Amino acid sequence: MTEAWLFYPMAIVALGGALGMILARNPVHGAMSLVLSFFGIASVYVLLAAELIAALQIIVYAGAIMVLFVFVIMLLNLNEEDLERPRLTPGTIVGGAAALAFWMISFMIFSDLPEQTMPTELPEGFGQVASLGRLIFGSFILPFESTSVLLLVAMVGAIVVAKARI
Amino acid sequence: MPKYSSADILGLAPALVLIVGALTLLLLEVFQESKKRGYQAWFTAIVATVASLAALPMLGADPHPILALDGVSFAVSDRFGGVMALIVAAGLGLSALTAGAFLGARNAERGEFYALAMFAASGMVLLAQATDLLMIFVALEIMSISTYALAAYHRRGMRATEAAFKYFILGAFSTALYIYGVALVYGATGGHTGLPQIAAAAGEGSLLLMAGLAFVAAGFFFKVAAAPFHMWTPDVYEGAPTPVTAFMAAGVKAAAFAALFRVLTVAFGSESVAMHGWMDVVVALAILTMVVGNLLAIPQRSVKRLLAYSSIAHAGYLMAGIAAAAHPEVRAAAGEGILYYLAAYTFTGVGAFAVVAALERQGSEGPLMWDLDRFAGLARVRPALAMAMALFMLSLAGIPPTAGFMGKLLIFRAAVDAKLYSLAVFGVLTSLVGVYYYLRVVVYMYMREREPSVGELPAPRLTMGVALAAAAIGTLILGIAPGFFGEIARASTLALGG
Amino acid sequence: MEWLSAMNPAEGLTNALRWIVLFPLLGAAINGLLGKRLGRANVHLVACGAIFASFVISAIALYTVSFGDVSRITDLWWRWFEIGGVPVEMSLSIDRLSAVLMCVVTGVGFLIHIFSTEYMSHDEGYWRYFAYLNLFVAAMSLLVLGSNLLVMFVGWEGVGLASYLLIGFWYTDDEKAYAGRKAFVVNRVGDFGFLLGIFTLVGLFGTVDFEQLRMLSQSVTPDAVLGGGIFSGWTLGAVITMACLFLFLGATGKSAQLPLYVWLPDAMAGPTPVSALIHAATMVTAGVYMIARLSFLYVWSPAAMATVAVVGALTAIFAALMAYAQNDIKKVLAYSTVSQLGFMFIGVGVGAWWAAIYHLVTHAFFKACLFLGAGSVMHGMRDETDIRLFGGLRKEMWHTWATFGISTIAITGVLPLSGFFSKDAILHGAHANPNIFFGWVPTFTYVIGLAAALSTSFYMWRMFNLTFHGERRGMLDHRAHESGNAMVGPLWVLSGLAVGSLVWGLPLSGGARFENFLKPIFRTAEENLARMTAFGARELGVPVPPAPAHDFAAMLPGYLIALVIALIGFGIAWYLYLGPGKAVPAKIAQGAPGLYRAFANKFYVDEFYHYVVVVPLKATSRFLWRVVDSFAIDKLIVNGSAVITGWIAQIFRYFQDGNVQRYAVVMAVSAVVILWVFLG
Amino acid sequence: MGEALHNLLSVVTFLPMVAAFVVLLAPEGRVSRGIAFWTSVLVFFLSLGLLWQFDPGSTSAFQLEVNVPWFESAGIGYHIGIDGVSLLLILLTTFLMPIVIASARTTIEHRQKEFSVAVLVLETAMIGAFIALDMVLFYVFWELMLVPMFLIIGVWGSENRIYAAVKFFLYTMVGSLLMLVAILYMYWLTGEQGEARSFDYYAYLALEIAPQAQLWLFGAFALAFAVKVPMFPLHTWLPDAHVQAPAPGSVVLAGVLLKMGTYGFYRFAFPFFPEATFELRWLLVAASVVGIVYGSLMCLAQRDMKKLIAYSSVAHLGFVMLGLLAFTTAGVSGAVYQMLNHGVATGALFLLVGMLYERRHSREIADYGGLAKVVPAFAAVWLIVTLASIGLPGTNGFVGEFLILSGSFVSKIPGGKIWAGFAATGVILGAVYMLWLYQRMWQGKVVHEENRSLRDLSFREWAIVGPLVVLIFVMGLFPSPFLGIAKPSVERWVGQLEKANPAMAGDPAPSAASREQRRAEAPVVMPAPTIQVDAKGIDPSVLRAAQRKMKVDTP
Amino acid sequence: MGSVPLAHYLALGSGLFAVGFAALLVRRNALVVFMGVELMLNAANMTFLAFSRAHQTMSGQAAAFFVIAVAAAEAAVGLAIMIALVRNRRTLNVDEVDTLKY
Repeated sequence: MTEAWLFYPMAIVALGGALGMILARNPVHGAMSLVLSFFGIASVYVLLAAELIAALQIIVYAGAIMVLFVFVIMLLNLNEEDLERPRLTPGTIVGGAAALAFWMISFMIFSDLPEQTMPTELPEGFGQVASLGRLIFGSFILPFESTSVLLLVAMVGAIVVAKARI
Repeated sequence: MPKYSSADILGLAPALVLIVGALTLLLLEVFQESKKRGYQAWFTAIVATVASLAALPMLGADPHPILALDGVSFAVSDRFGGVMALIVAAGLGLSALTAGAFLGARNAERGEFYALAMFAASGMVLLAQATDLLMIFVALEIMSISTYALAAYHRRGMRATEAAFKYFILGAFSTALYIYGVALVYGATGGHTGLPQIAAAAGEGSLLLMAGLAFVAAGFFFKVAAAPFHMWTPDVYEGAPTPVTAFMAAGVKAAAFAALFRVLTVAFGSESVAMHGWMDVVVALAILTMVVGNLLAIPQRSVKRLLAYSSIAHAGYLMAGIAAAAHPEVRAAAGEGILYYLAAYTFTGVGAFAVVAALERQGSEGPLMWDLDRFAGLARVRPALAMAMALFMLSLAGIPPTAGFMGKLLIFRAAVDAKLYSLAVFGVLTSLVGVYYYLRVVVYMYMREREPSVGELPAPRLTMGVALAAAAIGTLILGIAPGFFGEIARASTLALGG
Repeated sequence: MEWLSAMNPAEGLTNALRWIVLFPLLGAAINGLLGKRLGRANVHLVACGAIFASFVISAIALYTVSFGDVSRITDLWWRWFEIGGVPVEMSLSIDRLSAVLMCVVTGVGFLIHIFSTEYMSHDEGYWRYFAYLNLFVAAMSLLVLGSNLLVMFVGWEGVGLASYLLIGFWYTDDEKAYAGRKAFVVNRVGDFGFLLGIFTLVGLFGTVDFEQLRMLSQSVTPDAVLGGGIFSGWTLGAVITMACLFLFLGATGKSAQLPLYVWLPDAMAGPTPVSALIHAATMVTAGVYMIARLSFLYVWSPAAMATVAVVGALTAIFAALMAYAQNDIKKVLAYSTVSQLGFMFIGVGVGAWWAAIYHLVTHAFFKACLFLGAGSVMHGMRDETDIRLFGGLRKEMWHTWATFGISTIAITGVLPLSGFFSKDAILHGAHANPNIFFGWVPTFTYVIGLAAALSTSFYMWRMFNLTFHGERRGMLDHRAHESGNAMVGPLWVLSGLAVGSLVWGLPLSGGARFENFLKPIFRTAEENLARMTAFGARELGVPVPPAPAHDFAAMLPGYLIALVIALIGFGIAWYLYLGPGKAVPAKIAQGAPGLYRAFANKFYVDEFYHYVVVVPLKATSRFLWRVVDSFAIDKLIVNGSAVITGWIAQIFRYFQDGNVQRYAVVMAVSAVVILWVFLG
Repeated sequence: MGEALHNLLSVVTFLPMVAAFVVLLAPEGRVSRGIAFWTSVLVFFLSLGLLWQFDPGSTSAFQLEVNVPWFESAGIGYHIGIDGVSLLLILLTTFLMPIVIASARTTIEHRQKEFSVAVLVLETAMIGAFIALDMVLFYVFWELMLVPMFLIIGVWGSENRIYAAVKFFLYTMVGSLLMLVAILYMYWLTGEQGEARSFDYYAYLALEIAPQAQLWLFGAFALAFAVKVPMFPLHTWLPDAHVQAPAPGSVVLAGVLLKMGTYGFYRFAFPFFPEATFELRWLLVAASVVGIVYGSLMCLAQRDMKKLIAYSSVAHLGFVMLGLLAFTTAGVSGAVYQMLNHGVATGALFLLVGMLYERRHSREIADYGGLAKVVPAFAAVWLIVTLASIGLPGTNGFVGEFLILSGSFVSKIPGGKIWAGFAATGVILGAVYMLWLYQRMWQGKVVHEENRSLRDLSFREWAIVGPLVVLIFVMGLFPSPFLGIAKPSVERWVGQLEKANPAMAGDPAPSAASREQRRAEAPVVMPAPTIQVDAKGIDPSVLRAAQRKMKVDTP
Repeated sequence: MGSVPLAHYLALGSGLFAVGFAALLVRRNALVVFMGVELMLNAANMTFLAFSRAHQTMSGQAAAFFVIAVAAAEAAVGLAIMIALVRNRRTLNVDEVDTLKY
């Protein structure tokens, strides 16, 4: 009942923030509006009964990743003149058109779906930490462990790349 | 609680060996003072050998899902995976030895480099074994992220960074495409990402499924550098440190093709989805890739860039194999051809890049580092090096009795069996174009005189010699005694797990 | 009594025939390889010895086949190869016809060798010369003895090679080298026809062996339609005509008939004895011999016979006319040779084969003598050949004058020398023997023949007079000297033969001796001819014409006419060049310069060939090379495709501008497109 | 040793390759040269051993067969064997090789060791191509040939060598790659029609292919071989390759490599696709005849003697193709013979050119002239070779040309007589250009001073060309032994094609033997006194028997 | 105005994807481009979760979990590369990073 009331505003927030990211000339503003959109997305996650993912979304994305972005921007302290002027080039036009075309096509696909609304009642503990944890440490053990390797690789890689002289 | 059998460990053995090796190297680094380096290359080579030994049991065994709990498994240990592990290990070992010489000459030896390489290799092995789109995603990322870092390694030149940057941006983009596609597939199959489950749920292939397949395929096409997703390849290959380029050309591409083959045949292999779905697209891309790769290689003077384009061309031939695999009855032959071609290209391509690395001019930057003139009159100065390079060139051109010829033979055979004559004809015609620019390298080495202006050649190094010898021997053996590996490849694709 | 049969010379000869070929061949090999070291005397010994040896064998063979109990001896040397199923054997066989020719070849050849020993005494290439000469004799005997068409062809081309080598003997002079080449090439044109003729016979009869061809020819029915093989649908007669005409093309090449005679006058570039042996006595008569050999086939094709006769007649008169205005002593003789060969072809063309062969023999004697005489004159006159510079040589070189005179009388056909009988035998046959399908041929050839005879008599006497009589007109400071015995000897022998050989031609009752001598050879031909005539008579619905008589009475009017003709020619020549009319030739030359130049320039035939054949050929080839080959095929098509590929590559290369975002756009767009395609 | 005797064929094939490796490791100079030369000699004698093992009378199509799996899962086998024709060509190869290596000693200025290696590898490749009875095996050798030849032209050639080498390589590649596709398609067919898919020659021979497909496949094969021959429009690589290649290279190229094309037609293209062959025969015949005339005309326009000889090769191989296409015993055996002749005569010509080039360093005809006075022996040898190449009777050239021309004249080619007639003009033109060349180079006066000091053939050079000159005469006078080796194979070959289409192939009977009367009543024949032969049909064999009996007959 | 149909969630996802797409293709600043990629990953997550909710299977959430992890890893390396790039080129404008070409 309240789902719709919550969904559409949040969807608008998410999309709006995303558009803001594109339109803002200053990357810092872009980052900020992206954070905003992330918050919107997270709340939609909640609507989708994915509380844990929503929390991770806030923590990891809005928290860690975007902070990292902003930190980098600050580090590189870009000054006014090398902010880009929005301009129309064939590349941008085609790119925008492609994005738009994709969205249209996606509509076509989704409208083709059997018109189903979300099931109202969900299994016990759907989206709860416990069940998700059981899932991940259970049958998803292999990808999960691989992810640990992935993060290690990311760490080493970041160090190697960012380290001063080699 | 789930019980794991030894078979699971056996199945993961190659990846584990590589990961453990990487970790060991990282730890060793801490205790090494930077005097006596250079052991890492050998260490990596040994690890690679051990990994390939660890992969051997898989060759004999029947497909066995790894860590299958309540029916869901994310990877399988089968012959296919084993063969791919062998190929990846070979690529890793050869490029590591090459790197040993290359970095040693620039005293940029760091353990991290090799550790990353081994991590990447483990990712590749997992990628070849993965039977779940999510697992593929993770493995793909392990591989990609470490290769991003490797490409950016040795940043003294700005080209390396630029290469890494381009590779990263486009790579991330393709990853996003891929994962979005996975999401769509997940929806279309009612919540499945495992390849067999997808095959079971696919049916006639709903719009949603095909859309997902489109994005998944697009992600793969980027990784295998199939035109028009190829454009990053020349720049990245040229900019990255040459051993890394070799590793990318051999390992990354091989693993990506293996995964692509598994996904397309296992998950989307049904008549309706394959022959009336993705086959035509793959055929078109294959032809385009062959043409673009070979055509654009003609005007190159930088041998490194030339080899980059040639690797695109070879991706085209492999794509032809993939296209042939759309026919269920040709699938085995196609897989055989692909595996053989990958093995051949691993030896030949890495060897060729190794020679480039051996001749690379130090200090100054710019395409002149690898200009054809550096090869002029090589046959006089370094006969062995020239002969090896000539061998690799002939193999890349697909002239018997080299590995390249057998690979092409098997690929084209598959294409003809699948009645994709256009592929076969385009294949031979474009490889004719290829002959031209490969021969040009030979011409420079054997028929031109050396100008002093091109500068001194780096001193020969042991690791490089070993790498070149191994690559040359591999190329010849695969060309002269194809039977052994051919049998394995065939068997492995006959019983494709997942 | 078997010891007698063991002594049967035929048995011995079956393995001896090959030595007729081998002796000269060995001589050639020895002289050619070691001649330089051997020294002059040994070279002469080897060369002349080899020829003499084969002369002896030929003489024995002649004796055997003429008086022994065998008429034909075959020596199967070795099996050469196979044309499909048809065996080709290197086998020699001798019968009266070839025996006579062999004796002429080796005999005259021997004399000319002797002559050459002195004539070539001061040429450092003498060893080469004798090697070539021996090679020629070997090839010529192969030609004559060959018992099938291919062996004959080997000799046929072999003599061509020898004459090429000998004409170009002084190869440092480009003129002479060119003359040799011209001879070879023109002969090749003839050989081309010869080859096609052989192929036709192979396709028709499946054999190249003369004896088998002879037997097969006896059962020919000209209008039978062939059912199988490559000629199915043709009538037998047509195929035979085709074969005969092809072979005759070969004959025109080798025997310098129209239109391929052009090489012979230039062939005089060679040493004079060579001209005597090859280009007068032996080689050039090969064509006549070949047609006589295949007479049994030719008679089945009246068209071919007519062609042979007419071409012969035209050549005879044409060459004679060209001989009028020649001032080179050898050129005059050359044209006279061409003209005499024409007579022989008239003979074989009208079916007077024995007469043709007889004329061949006598001509060999007196023409060789004439050439050698000319050589002797040149020898005495510092190798000068222009008769306008000669004159009154009789006093300085008496022997030469005498022998030359005798031969001139012989060739001009004045009673009672051999030339008279041989030539008249031909003319008689020309107007007596009917050609059932081409009735006009006998008359035509006869009239032309008479005209040619008149011309012959004229130009021969002109030359003789200008050379030996009157006053010396040039080289006054030079005193000619008579040649030595080695040269004079052969002259006398030959002139003796020219006189003596008349005995075979005397028209006794029952035909001349030579005619009867050759009867067995031409019996099949006669029979076939009779069959053909009968057949033709039935076709045309006319009565079968009676066989012509050969007795003295029948021939008397012809004799008288010929004699008168010869004397008229002599008279004109005397009047114009010795008698009161000395000034007339000059007048004619001024009066009708065009005519005179036409004569002097041999009616511009060489120029004609040059502009119609040689120049276009070279132009075409240059065009084909420059335009078609180098440009159209190679530049445009072959390299063009490569170049275009390169251009395309260059263009597409610039799509690869290192802008990562453009790459992304391309990827994105193609991803969307793929999506679109997948959705169908 | 017994093992080696059993696999003599393989030994002959791979011994040069082994020697090549040894030479590679041996020091530059005498040693490596010696190894190379003596190995090639040894190989020649071993191949004579083949001659001894080979049984011309045997009924099997191929002999000394070996068939062991090579790449079993793909149906590729190491299947080798020889018939008479390939045996002759192998002998030609092994005979020429020592000569080539010996001549390389002076004609090749630098890197002789590498040159010997290349030549030895090339020898293995060529012999291999002649013995291969498995399509992939054949293709491997076929392509392997290109590499050493490419190096020979490109490394040791003259000024414009790189262009020529690359052109040679690519040109040859065009055809052979399409042939590969055709091979693969037929491989698929073997799977469809037979029980197992294989690349084996017999399996391919047994295929039944739809006419339409045959045209395509035949086109692919024919292209590959026609380029190699080279046939008329596809010949432009040859002049460049020959002109630029060093003399020994030209010898190999002309002597053996060009035969690969005709051999390919003989062994693969025609037997595999009879229908297509007969359908497209007119085209090939026209191409070969045009090639004969066109090549000869080209020769008339050349100023460079190597180019001239190269174009003359185009003409000669036109003859060979015409003979093959006649599909008559005479024509085909003539073609086979002409292959050998061309190898000997043109090989000798190129050797002589190389010797001249050593002395004068010029290929321009205009730079010579009047040499016969200076170097008579050289001139004599040249003349002999010239005569052989224009097919003078007594030399080998005549037998080949005669058999080819007569074979095609009596063949069942539509309009065969006309074609043969046109081809026979090549006999005239050949004399024209070769003798013209002779006159321009050897006759006349010495125009260039530097030519006065040329030295005549040395002993080594005699030893090099001597065998060829001897062979010219031996093969010209005693062809039967050589033809006898090939005869059974050729007859079987022709027989197969005749079975495929009796109207187009095979030896026709002499026309006179089969004749039908037009009119009812018998023809009027005068009673012939000699043997009466019935007018209906004459069997030449009967007459031949009769002829034997009456060697000496009475009048 | 009842419960929201699945299609709308998906449309939101594809919309975010399209925006990220556009950012990647249109913006010149490398960081913003990278943000676009992050956005696309979120779109994928959105789709995963929507479907997982629709089919009531948790595996979609697990997938989302992995995606987030991967995103973090990419961010780490990617930003490091950006830093390296700026160190070398003093710019983040993708148009100016084109020394490797043709």
